[in-house]
Amino acid sequence: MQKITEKHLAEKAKDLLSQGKVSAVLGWRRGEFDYDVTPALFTDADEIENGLVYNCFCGANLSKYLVSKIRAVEGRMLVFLKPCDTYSINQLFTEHRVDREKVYIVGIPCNGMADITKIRNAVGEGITGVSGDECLRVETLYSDEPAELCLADVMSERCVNCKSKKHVAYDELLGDEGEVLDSHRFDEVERIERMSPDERFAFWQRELSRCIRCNACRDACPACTCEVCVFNNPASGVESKAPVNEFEEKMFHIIRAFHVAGRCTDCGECSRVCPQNIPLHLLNRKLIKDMNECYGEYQAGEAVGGVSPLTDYTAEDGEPGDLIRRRDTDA
Amino acid sequence: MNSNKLCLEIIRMSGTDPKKCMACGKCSATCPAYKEMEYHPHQFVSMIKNGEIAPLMESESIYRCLTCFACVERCPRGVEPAKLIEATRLAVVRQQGKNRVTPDSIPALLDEDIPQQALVSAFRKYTK
Amino acid sequence: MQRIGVFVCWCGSNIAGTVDVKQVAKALESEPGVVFSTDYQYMCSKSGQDMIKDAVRDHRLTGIVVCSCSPRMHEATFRKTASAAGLNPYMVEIANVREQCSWVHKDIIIGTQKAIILGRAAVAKVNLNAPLTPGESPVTKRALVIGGGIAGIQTALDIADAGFEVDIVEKKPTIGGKMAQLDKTFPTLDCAACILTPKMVDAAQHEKIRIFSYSEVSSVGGFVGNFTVSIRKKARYVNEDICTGCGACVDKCPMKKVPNEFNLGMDNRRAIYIPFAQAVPKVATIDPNACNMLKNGKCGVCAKVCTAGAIDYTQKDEYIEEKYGAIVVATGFDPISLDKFDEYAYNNSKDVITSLEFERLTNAAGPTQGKLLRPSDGKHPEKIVFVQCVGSRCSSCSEKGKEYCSKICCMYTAKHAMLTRDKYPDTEVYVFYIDVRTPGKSFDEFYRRAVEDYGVKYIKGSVGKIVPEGEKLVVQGSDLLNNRQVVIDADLVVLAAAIEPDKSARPLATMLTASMDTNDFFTEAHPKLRPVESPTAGVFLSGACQGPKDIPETVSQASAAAAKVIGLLSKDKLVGNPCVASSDELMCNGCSSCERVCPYGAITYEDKEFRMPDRTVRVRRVAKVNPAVCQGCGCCTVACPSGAMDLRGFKNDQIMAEVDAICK
Amino acid sequence: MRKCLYKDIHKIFARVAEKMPLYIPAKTGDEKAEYKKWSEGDELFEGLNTVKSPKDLFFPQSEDLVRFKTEGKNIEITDVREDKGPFAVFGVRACDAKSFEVLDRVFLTEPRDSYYASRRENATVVTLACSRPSETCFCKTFGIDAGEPGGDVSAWIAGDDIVFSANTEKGSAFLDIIGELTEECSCDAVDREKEKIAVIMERLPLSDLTTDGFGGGKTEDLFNRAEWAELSEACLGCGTCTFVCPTCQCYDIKDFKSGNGVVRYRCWDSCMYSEFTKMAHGNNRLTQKERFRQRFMHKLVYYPENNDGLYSCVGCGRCLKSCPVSMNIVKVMKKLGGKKND
Amino acid sequence: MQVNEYKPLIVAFCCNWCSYAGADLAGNNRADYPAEVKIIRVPCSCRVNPTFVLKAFQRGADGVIICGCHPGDCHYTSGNYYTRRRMAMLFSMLDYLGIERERTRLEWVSAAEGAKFAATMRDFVQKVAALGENKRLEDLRCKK
Repeated sequence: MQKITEKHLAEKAKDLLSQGKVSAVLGWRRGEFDYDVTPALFTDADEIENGLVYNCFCGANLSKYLVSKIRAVEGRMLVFLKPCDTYSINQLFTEHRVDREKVYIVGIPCNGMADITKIRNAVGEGITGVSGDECLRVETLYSDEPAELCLADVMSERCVNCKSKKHVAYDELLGDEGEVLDSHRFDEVERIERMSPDERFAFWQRELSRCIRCNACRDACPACTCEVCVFNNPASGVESKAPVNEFEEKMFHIIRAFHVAGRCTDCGECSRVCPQNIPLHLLNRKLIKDMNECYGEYQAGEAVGGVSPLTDYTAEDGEPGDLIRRRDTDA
Repeated sequence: MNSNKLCLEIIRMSGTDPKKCMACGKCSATCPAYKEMEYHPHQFVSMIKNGEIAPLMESESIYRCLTCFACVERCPRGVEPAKLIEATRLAVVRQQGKNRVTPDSIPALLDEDIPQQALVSAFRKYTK
Repeated sequence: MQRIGVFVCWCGSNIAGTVDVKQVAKALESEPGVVFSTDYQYMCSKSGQDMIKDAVRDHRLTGIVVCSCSPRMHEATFRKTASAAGLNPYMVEIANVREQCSWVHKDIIIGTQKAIILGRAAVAKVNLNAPLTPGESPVTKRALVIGGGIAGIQTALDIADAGFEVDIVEKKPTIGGKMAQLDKTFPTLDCAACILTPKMVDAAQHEKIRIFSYSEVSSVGGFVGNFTVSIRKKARYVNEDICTGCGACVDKCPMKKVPNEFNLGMDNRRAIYIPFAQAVPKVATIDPNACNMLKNGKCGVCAKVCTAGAIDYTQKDEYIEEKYGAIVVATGFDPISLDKFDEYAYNNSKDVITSLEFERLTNAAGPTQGKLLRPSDGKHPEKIVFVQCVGSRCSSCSEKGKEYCSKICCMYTAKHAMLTRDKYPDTEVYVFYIDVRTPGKSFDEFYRRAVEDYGVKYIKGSVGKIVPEGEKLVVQGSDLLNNRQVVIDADLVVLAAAIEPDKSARPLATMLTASMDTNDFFTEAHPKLRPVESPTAGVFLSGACQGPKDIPETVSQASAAAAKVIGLLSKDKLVGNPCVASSDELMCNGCSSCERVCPYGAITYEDKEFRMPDRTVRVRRVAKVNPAVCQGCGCCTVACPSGAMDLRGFKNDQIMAEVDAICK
Repeated sequence: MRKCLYKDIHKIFARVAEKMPLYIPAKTGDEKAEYKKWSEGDELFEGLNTVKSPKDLFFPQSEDLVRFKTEGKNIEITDVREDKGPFAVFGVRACDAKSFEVLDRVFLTEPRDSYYASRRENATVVTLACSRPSETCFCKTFGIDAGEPGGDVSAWIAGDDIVFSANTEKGSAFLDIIGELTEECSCDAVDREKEKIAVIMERLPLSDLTTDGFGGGKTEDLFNRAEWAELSEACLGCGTCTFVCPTCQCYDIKDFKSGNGVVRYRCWDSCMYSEFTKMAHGNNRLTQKERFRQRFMHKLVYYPENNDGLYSCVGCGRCLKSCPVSMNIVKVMKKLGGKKND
Repeated sequence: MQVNEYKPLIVAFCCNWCSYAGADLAGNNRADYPAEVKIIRVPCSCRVNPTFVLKAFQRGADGVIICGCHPGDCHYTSGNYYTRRRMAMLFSMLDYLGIERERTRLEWVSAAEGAKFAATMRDFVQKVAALGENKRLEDLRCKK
């Protein structure tokens, strides 16, 4: 298998730009440190040569940027998408938020993204350099010897349970196609389900009480592309800028989970960007798991078009009580 | 195990649902071993549905079924009678000392017309 | 800020018995927005209504709350009162303090408390009410009937008789549909042609009816009262207006070996043909796939022999755009394909036929002039086996059969069996059945006659396989009542194939945004109460396109659909329900969630230009609700993630204000 | 100066907590820390930065101001401020201590914010010098000495000891409280620690970052720079940077209809939000570029212009760690600093 | 009921065509049910946004019940099917967050089922009363 590095990405981008097939490239730009890469739009070859980066810190899902960035560009925009990002873009196509014709998708492989917080916890403060891919060499201010970390040990939570290495949308693929994985991604949800109601309540109370309502989860979420979010709209009745109390904390996250239900591709951006490390993806996954169990397997963004479980029904659907009761008997 | 419980177990093992049967009789209509069988495929379905398992288990019919699956293929309701018959046979074979074929009985069965493979598969199928 | 008047009704002692109405009126007086509050014995009486009118005038009320009986009882009454007083009728809200309060609670303190809370909720809602005006749309007083079988013909005749213009679109060269192919009809055994062809002629001659034969609907736009339909008239290469239907061209056409679809391919027709003698319109049609002239420009015989000069090889498909107020779907049914049922040997033997083929075989105008002869060798069959439920009630084989009961097979099989025995008493007739289903007037008696008077042998069981052996067909079946397997050497086997909706129904449903069930039958607006209407307003259902039906049922449904159409077309304007959904296009994402859940297809999308705050222009896809089509369920409002979609009369803020008031 | 064994720090906490509520940075989950009210068993988080800064203690994310209660058509107004009385906060870093000065200039100049003022007056701030700064630290850029953390009491961890030095009267009072748990000491150990810190500060990757090109009077140089477009292009418009920032002080006053009245409260707002300072005519900053620019212009130009050259960034590095797309003030300063628009 | 007994506050969303009519019929038949139940009329159960349910709890409701036409009987053909899916997901989510599952319910009540309406309400009030006050989804600002 050919190993795909940022060199390949840069070559591909410059190639397509020079051929005039695309007029801009959406990728990741090198930062101050090795780990602080930023999504960026490139329009010339030099910038790409110097700035474009692809490493295990390119977690940011670029698909959402297309909703706004694509308007600024004449012609097609090249976007580099990791397998899980391609699900998001498909969902955006389905919802007519991005015009397929204006996007040129280059699928790139992903071996899992690192979580800098986990690295920091492992090696301490003062990280001055991170290199390598499967095995990471971490240099710090306070140690002469670089620390060696296995990517698997410091992987983002969402990548630990990667659902798919397969690109579901692309115009071109760099590297080999992967497969949909049996991710065990619902294990954690099941663990919470098995708790007693009091334990569950305490668990979520503890997690959600840390919320500072910075809206990073919402603003990074590729399903949250509303023109006006209900939480910003005073007329909606739920508008609020602060997690004023426990109720507000829950309300925000329940409603957000609902608004993306059936549309959430489980890309995990919400949890990645949370400055408080709240496992927000466990709310979305719960809904995905429930919908899968009750209404048949459904993966949002697997294909363009079609109906999602909440915009569909059958006469034989179970009653709300059945679902909860069934879980009780299972437990 | 009482007969009702056994029936439920057989249904579970077969993975079928005899309640889906609409009594059209197509299984028996299509069965090539019909004349060899005391109980016919449709009777297996209706008797197991009704919890009457003992006569079926005692009957030679379970060994007369060719497992050709014609009834499974033809059944318009997806009841799959052959799977019920198979499950009944398994239930019998699983009982202590109910192996249909023993190594000792093989020589007597040897016959030029019988393919060896048939004996091997019969041995596999009819023993625990 | 509203100026709200509160009117608490005593309903005699019905309310006043367990609710302290004075206290309720007093308590509500201090609610925000309330400027006047009173009580009265009977608010719905004339003097009660006058009291409301006076208060509107004297206190310059902008909203009214009536604490009375259920809104299902008198909401309309008080809305009219408000209207008469110059208020918008939708500025009225009812607090149901009788059914929900005085009648169910015995304690006056509890009853009064609850009445106050219900009143408060109504006041909170009125504070947010806005005047609503129902949309009006004109009605094009013409109807389109899609499908020219007995269903379509009957519907068209009934509508036309009421004085409205009707167009029938039929995809075949003639109207008449399946019924035209039948021989006799159960349970009375009158000849199908004798009762159908007069109706076909009536339709053709009716001054209000136009028939577009050999035509198909190619697109549908608009909504109830205002549909725009494009009809594709396929080129038949014969000028319909000139052709006299004399048949000279047919006689002379050298292409003689074209399978005759009217006789299900059991005989041949020419490349230019008239489907059958009583065809309407009785004009010739050239089959472009068979005609040498059209295929390679060689022949031209028909043009030479046509004295009227009606042949036109250069004819092209023609598109006609018409406006209609109502559309009736009467696309009918077809027997399913039996290709996948290997066990019946349908593809292996000419003597295994479907029931519809049997109809043609016994029809005097059929390939054998009504003589029952085997298709393979033309011999008279002595043993005939009928097999019922072929592909019906088939839950495990959705790829080849249908899960539902086709409903008509039991009866026509009994008919076929009986007629065979009647005409050819020497014939042995067997019928394999699973159940004989004969609910219907004189139906069971009919079936019993087949058994008792005509000696048809009914065998409870199924056929497992049919194997052609020499001239015979070996039919192996089960006889469940006698617990035995039977083998019959038959000469002819007739399969009662399941019926399914016509293949053209699915694309048509998409055009009409009418919903279908999983079997592609059209869905009714309500299975019991609105069985001839589609959930899509202005689209009606006639005949077997809605589900398997026999002729009497089809005709009654056809007339019922006509009655609904007449009801619609007799209106000059459609006054909508103003409580409909509407989308705030500034907030709409255009994501299509609302469209997917709308049962009425009331939501469409358009690309709209928005001038952004930074003065750039952005084109965005936004939802549009057609108020004439929306029925106001509000499903879309919940599907909408951005909250752009709201329901007038039951707006989000109104409902939340009610919640607030109740929980206060 | 007074010292005690660092391992006995919990005794100090216990003693202080007897007198007044004490807030210390403590872990909230596996990975993150927050200022929280100390109770027995809570351990001091030794890392540097809590996710949110200690500004929460003076200027909480949301606080109720006043309550209106309607009864019929009457309105009753109640002041619902909570007066918590004296409290102490321990473990504040030099950068965060400096941030209080930034906030004070906003809230304590006329019109004085009485809610904030009361908390400031009641608080004793005990700071702690940084011996292991993070690679994201750049307080030196703003002239902050991590070795001289300030506040009412400065503290250093020097060898096995923790050393306290009072800077104010409140500080002295604090040292009195813990007096018997500590002993008098010289400043030698502290001086050695300060030297060590100074060496580390030089080694930090961002130690060469300067404020050249920023400060009061630079509006015209910077406002129309083309680079803003690129800098802001990845910004999601979330409020993470503002909410973790120790100096961001913008807030919104909102009314919450509770069903039986109205609670008027204020809560943090973020200039990154599209609804920020939205007025009847709409919004004056129309795109994310303008909102993004506002935040950094405010920190690096407008604020120093109005506050004697004091920058409203203290180099704590929180935004460097929290931004979902890793865009931050350092990148802005490196891109725009020292250059002129030409 | 005794005077001092804890009285929960119940918000009932009823669809106009079936359940609201069912409640009317309960009234017509003088079928007693607790006064703690307060009905809000909606055109169809599918009009009920999960937000309304949460809002009701915020405002102080102790239980929320949604009533609609029986599956297959929806006046709008399919509204209640969507309701069923939405509420199944909402209730499961609330349960997941450790909020008492007995506080929410979805019931199908036809226009003919006045007695069922009353019995359902009696049962629901009793179950919610047994749980006591809603503490896990309360907003203290909304308390009196």
